[in-house]
Amino acid sequence: MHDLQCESLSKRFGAYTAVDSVSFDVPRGSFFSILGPSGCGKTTLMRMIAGFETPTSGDIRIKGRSVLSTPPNKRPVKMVFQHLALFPMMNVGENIAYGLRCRGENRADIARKVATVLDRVGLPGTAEKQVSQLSGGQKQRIAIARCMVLEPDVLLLDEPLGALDLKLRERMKIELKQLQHQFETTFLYITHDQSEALLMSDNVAVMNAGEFEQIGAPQDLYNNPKTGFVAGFVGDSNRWPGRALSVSDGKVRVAIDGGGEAIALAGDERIAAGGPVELFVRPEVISIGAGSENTLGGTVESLLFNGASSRILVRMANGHLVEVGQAVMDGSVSIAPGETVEIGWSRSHGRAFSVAG
Amino acid sequence: MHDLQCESLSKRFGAYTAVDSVSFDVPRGSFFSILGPSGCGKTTLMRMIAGFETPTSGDIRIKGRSVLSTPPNKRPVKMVFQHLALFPMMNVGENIAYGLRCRGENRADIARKVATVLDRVGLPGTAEKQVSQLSGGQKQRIAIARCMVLEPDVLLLDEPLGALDLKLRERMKIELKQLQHQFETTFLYITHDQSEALLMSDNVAVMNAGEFEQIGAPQDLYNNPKTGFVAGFVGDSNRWPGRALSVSDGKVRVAIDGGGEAIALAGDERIAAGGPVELFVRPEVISIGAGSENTLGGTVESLLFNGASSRILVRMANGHLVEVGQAVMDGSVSIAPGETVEIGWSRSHGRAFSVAG
Amino acid sequence: ETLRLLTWGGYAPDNVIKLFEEANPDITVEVTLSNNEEMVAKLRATGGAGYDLAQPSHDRIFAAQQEYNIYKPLDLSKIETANLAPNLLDGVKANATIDGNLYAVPHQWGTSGIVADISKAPNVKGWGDLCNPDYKGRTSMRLRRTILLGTAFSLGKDPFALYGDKAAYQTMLDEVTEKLIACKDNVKTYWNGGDDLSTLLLSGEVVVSEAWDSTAFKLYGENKNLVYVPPETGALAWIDTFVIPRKGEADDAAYKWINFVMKPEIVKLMSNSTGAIAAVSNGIDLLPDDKKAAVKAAFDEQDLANLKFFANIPAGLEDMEGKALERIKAATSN
Amino acid sequence: MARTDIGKLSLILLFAPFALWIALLIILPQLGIGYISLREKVGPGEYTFGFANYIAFLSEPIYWNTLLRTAWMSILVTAMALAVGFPVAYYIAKIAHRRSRAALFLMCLIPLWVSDLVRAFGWIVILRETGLVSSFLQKIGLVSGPVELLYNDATVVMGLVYTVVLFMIVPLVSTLDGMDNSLIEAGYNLGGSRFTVFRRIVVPYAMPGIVAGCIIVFMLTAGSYLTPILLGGKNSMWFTEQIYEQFVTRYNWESGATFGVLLLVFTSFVVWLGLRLTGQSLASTVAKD
Amino acid sequence: MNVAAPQSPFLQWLYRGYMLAFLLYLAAPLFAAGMFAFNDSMFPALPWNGFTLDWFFSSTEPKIGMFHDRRLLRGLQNSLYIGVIVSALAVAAGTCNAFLFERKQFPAKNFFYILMIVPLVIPGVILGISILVFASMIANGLEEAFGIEWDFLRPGLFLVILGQFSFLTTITSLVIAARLRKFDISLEEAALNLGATRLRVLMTVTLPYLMPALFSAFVVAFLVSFENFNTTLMLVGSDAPLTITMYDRMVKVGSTPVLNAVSFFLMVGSGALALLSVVVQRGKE
Ligand SMILES: Nc1ncnc2c1ncn2[C@@H]1O[C@H](COP(=O)(O)OP(=O)(O)OP(=O)(O)O)[C@@H](O)[C@H]1O
Ligand SMILES: Nc1ncnc2c1ncn2[C@@H]1O[C@H](COP(=O)(O)OP(=O)(O)OP(=O)(O)O)[C@@H](O)[C@H]1O
Ligand SMILES: NCCCCNCCCN
Ligand SMILES: [Mg+2]
Ligand SMILES: [Mg+2]
Repeated sequence: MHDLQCESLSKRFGAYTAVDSVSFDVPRGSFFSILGPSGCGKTTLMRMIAGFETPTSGDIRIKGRSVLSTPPNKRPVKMVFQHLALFPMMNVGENIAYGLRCRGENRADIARKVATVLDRVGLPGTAEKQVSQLSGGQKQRIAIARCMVLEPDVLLLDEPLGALDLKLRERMKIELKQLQHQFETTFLYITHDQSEALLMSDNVAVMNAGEFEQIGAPQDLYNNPKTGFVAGFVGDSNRWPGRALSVSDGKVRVAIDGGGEAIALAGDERIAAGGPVELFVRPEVISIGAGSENTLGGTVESLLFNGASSRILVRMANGHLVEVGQAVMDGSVSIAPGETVEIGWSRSHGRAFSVAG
Repeated sequence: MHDLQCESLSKRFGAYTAVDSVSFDVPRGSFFSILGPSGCGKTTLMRMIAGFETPTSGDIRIKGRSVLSTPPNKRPVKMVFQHLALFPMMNVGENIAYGLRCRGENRADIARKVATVLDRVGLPGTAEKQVSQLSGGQKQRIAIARCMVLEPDVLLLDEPLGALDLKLRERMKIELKQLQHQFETTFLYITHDQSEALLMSDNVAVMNAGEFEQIGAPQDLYNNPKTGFVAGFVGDSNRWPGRALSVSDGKVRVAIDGGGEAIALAGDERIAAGGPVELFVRPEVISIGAGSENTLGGTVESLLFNGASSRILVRMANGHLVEVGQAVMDGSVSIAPGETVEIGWSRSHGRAFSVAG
Repeated sequence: ETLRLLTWGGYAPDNVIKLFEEANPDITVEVTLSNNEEMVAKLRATGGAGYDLAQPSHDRIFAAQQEYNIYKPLDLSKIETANLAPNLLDGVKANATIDGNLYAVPHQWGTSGIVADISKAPNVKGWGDLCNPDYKGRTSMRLRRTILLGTAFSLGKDPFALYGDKAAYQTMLDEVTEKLIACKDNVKTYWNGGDDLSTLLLSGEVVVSEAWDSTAFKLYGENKNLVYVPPETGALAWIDTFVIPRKGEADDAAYKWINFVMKPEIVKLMSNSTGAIAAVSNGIDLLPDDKKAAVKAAFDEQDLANLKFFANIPAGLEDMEGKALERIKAATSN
Repeated sequence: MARTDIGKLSLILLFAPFALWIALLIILPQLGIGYISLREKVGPGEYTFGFANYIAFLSEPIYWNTLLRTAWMSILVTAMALAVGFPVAYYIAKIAHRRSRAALFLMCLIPLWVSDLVRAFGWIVILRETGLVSSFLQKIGLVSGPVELLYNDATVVMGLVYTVVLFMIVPLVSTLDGMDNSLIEAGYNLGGSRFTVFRRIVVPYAMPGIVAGCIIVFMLTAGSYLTPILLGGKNSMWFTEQIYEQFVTRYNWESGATFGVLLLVFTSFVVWLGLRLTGQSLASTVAKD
Repeated sequence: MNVAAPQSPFLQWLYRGYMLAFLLYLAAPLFAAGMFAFNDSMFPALPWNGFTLDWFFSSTEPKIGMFHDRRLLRGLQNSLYIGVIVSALAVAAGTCNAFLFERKQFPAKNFFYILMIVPLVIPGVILGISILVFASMIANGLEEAFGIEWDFLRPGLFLVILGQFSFLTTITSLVIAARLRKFDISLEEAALNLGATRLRVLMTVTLPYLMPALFSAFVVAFLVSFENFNTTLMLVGSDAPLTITMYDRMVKVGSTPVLNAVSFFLMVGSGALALLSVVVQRGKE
């Protein structure tokens, strides 16, 4: 059973297509993310679901029923806004009670429900507080509580962590996921931060220029990207332009622009010998020293120490800069800038995608 | 030869000590960072060097000469401000020329120098642009160019990446380092983001509550923290309170609060048997499965997939939550939430510090 | 019912209003203070609406009515004309009758002349003394048409005689203008109303000034050195009248007011407030004692005989005078 | 579909009051005085159309002298208000401590809420020959007799500066308040002297506020009535007074309207020129917050 | 260290001295005008004849205190009446304008925006005369053509209200628009999303948010209306507001200290009102 279904949903602003024939289904109770760069149409998509934009074409169904003709204040989807949009002139309790009051529920019920939901988000007894007295993380939770008290079929979240600072964001990622578990409600989550999407979601849709490139579980996207865009956007990756020399058995032999050759998995069907391709290799699969299957030579340009995610920057003979992930640089491996090195990786760790044009 | 030397520098605001007897030397041409949490006194320290605050005591020497009595507009240190402080009413060229004009250089020289420095920061031909037309990263580079054109002995940078968005910040980190190489000028860099400090610096001073906790190369701080504060602040770390059972040979046996025991390196000299300690273990050194030296039992609470930096959250029998760094979660290791597991790490990877009180 | 009065400062004292309202409990009186120019301008702007009774001087009725049609013909039968001084009534009738309709009746009269502090300026005689260098920086005047006329007389002209001859009038005005511009240095400031004038004189800042005799009589009560001097060429006499604006809405109340303030006991109160002489037969006798004394001190028989009543201004001349005044005002001096 | 209809309807509903206000109370009345100003009086109640009123204005030096005098004194007052107000605004926005800042600002605003009349009246009480200053000077023996401080141009300028300086300070404070101190610090850090920083950073930054303040102050001054009349005495012909005289004393609406049009056109021209010279626009200065 | 401040103690001292002198300059005429309200004399001038409250409370001639002076009280009443009506209208229109310019898109918006600001830079006298002339043209036209008499188009309260409204609306529009601009539109969307109707959103979210601005716009409009002279002067009929009454009194009757008493009363009143508006504005932010 699907809580939310979108079918060939499109939205055009004048000549500009912000959302281009997007279809997806979100199963009941799951955490679904839409991940894409800024301006790709995520917010527009969400606003159509919430009813703030009218789709140019396509259909939106909630629990199987089309909501296209339902005005925004009648739709059973609630939304957590990017900057939360808590009402500053109401206290916490009033904020949460707002939706219930609009429904005309009686005072006693409202008070009870408010208390319950505050309990569930871990902020019991804060009903009388002013919004401005809350910390960023607490506001976040109140914004969610304000929606959840209405027991929506789907909760929409538009980059809700965008405004928080780094440390808090890390913590809230984990907390959000826990809240979703607790409420067992369907979450539709928008973000441009791949780590948020990967960390929390059951399924992620990667969006680019109004279209969905791929939908899948986080591991799926990370390990089996279906397009160059996904390979580049989800997780760090080295990316080299080149040309397919030969294709066979799902493997491509790629001549890297500037020199050097490598064998990689063929990311898509359109790859043909002689055609332009892009080769993606993640830093963490590259190691110093000749690889069993792919090897390239270069010079160490600098060492970027960053604890567990340190990198070695190697300028390859072909001119490209390669990030090599070297888990620990505790001095046990001694590499100095200027040294000539070889780097290598296995063929199943590289992936080539055809380039249009 | 040191470009910048501070000696027992202190600054008191009324009864409050913002900077407390700080001493350090920055060698010529090096990249020196000061890393510390918000409010620890970093900006105050930098403002003293720039001449905007008068030290309560101590001395500041640039190229060996004390600058205490030099007014701010005569000091050979230039500063990149947190929000850049580009002059909005001047275009890019005028911004850069400002300092040269103040010096009274002639027009031709100024024009030449502005063009050169714009070239060097990779923005040739932008002199006529308005500041507001630049992107965040370009503004950043103009702010640096505006200082570098004056060929300062030391360039001060106060969290210059703080205002940029995530992706841009990543890119600028690498770029900043390259610019410093190019200009071969001494950089004094302030940040509260440990990854910035680690990635770019030759030396980092970790600052806390007005004092320097430790000065050292990035690897040093990461691998051999001298205080609990440094261990916790530099890089991710699990942190458990406990009690020292016995100390010998630089090793401590720690009883973790709530249950369990572990052996770790003694981080400081003050550790004594029976005294309270904190045990620090980095996620990436913990693995699933009993360790050779330290082992604890627990239940998998959730899997946080995030590509190369994925984590497994394990709730230990003693109630603490442990982050376990598991490099790749590509399905090859099959662990599901709810499973009972053992986790382990080697004794040289844990570090215990005494706790005051 | 409300009676909206458009009148001069002091012409509707509170005690009179109170008595009137006691006598006519259904009427409330509302007062707007004004002067000749403003009264006409206001009524012109409103087309004669907004007020129920106004009090311009007798020379401001004819042209204004002819050009702007802002007054209503009066019904003399509703006014107790027996109370009025016949000579003044006739004078006003002569001035304010158009097409057989009478538009005004007299209320009070007085003169414009000079007031002087005799302790400091004992020898003041006429309009010319305002420009006397002996009193440099210590004289004042009101920059309105009165001073033009006064100065003309002092220069030996008779402006009223030139009313028929625009060109000659202009020549005379030019001469007067020149004289007054030259005189500007001598003048401390131009006063605007009774208040200015009083403060200037009482404070001693000014020792010789053009003045309304009514104000001067009030000042005499405060300081016996401040004496009204009818100019040797004759004081300029004005009669402030009653007119009913064309769209007045309380004619009955207006007539009631006119009759009320002409009652002898009220005249006394009124004259006490204004200092002017009521247009009733024994007007001077009804002045309060101090003012009566002031009048006696100021006028002798000859002065009274020498009074120059303002004549109706023919259309067009007023513009010429206005320009002359502007010129004087705009001229610079030190 | 229905939503766009609602949008259109609400646009019309919101636009209607605006249109009525601007059309009925601003544009049509201005056209009205424009129309009246083109009317020539040929006799009692008889009119033709033409530029006679404008020609009369041009051919009569006292009229355009008054206009020029008004304009020039207004510019002087504007400049002085800027000179007097800038340090005050700068102090409030940049130097005073957080807490005293609000109090200072409030203190500066209090005279704003008292009518022109009361303020002018206050000055009269202080400056007249028998006023406070004169008495004081006599008491301390600095002068032998009373001194008259009213009725001269200097007093008019002083009084006008008094009535308008707050309109200079308010926009200045709000722009200077928006200036980050780090701009000044950067100015020094890059080698600027106190003067350089002021001239090249503070002043250009405050420019929108300066221009906004100057426009408002200039317009207020040129359009003021009470202060020049009450403090100015015999020499103080002010153009608004001229207009008032035409309307009220001379019953000459035609030339009053002409003067009105001329005042509006002339002051607008000065403002336009000021905007041109400083490269600002009305919307970016006066209308800002 | 505040780099914006002068660094040498001498200059700092000098600057403070300047500020003090400036504040004295601001206070002087107000102080003088207020002070003589308590002088037991017939003239608002020295010498000081002792303290009295007669100019406020006395009911006997010659010192009629302001609270017994019918005309002043009537002027005060007119001022209040005009002020309240015109402020309410200006706030209402200003609110519409704020929504129009902050929320709606329409052709030539910039042009209309400039038009909205223009009344602020038209001298008050000109607004007064132009409205007077325009209203008279209509009134005369109606009278001549149809014999209809619309007396409210003649000088009087109605025209005074229109005249003040014509420029106060710009002020209120700017004040309200400034606050509306800071309003996060997603608050409205959030309310809508939580199930509120449009009207309810307006009443429970948008207007409460605007409240401080509406309030201070009202106070500002009221105070400006209260002290307005130039525009009102040209439009006033028989119901004169207090400033006009005072002016008439000053130039046509004589300034007894009762005018100082009124001034003092006004200063205290408007000072309190201004303070109140600041406090309200603060409290809500
Ligand atoms: N009302 C509108 N009129 C015209 N274009 C619009 C409108 N709303 C959005 N767009 C355009 O549609 C595109 C998608 O916008 P949208 O806000 O959905 O992006 P987004 O993916 O949410 O980006 P971000 O991550 O920055 O929030 C953008 O190019 C935007 O400029
Ligand atoms: N002028 C001042 N007067 C009083 N206290 C001050 C002053 N300037 C700074 N402080 C205090 O000194 C401490 C250190 O401030 P500082 O700005 O140096 O911190 P920081 O390390 O730069 O923090 P952040 O990372 O947030 O910029 C803070 O507690 C601050 O409140
Ligand atoms: N030019 C005519 C003057 C009329 C004066 N009336 C004066 C009344 C003074 N209280
Ligand atoms: Mg978005
Ligand atoms: Mg800082």
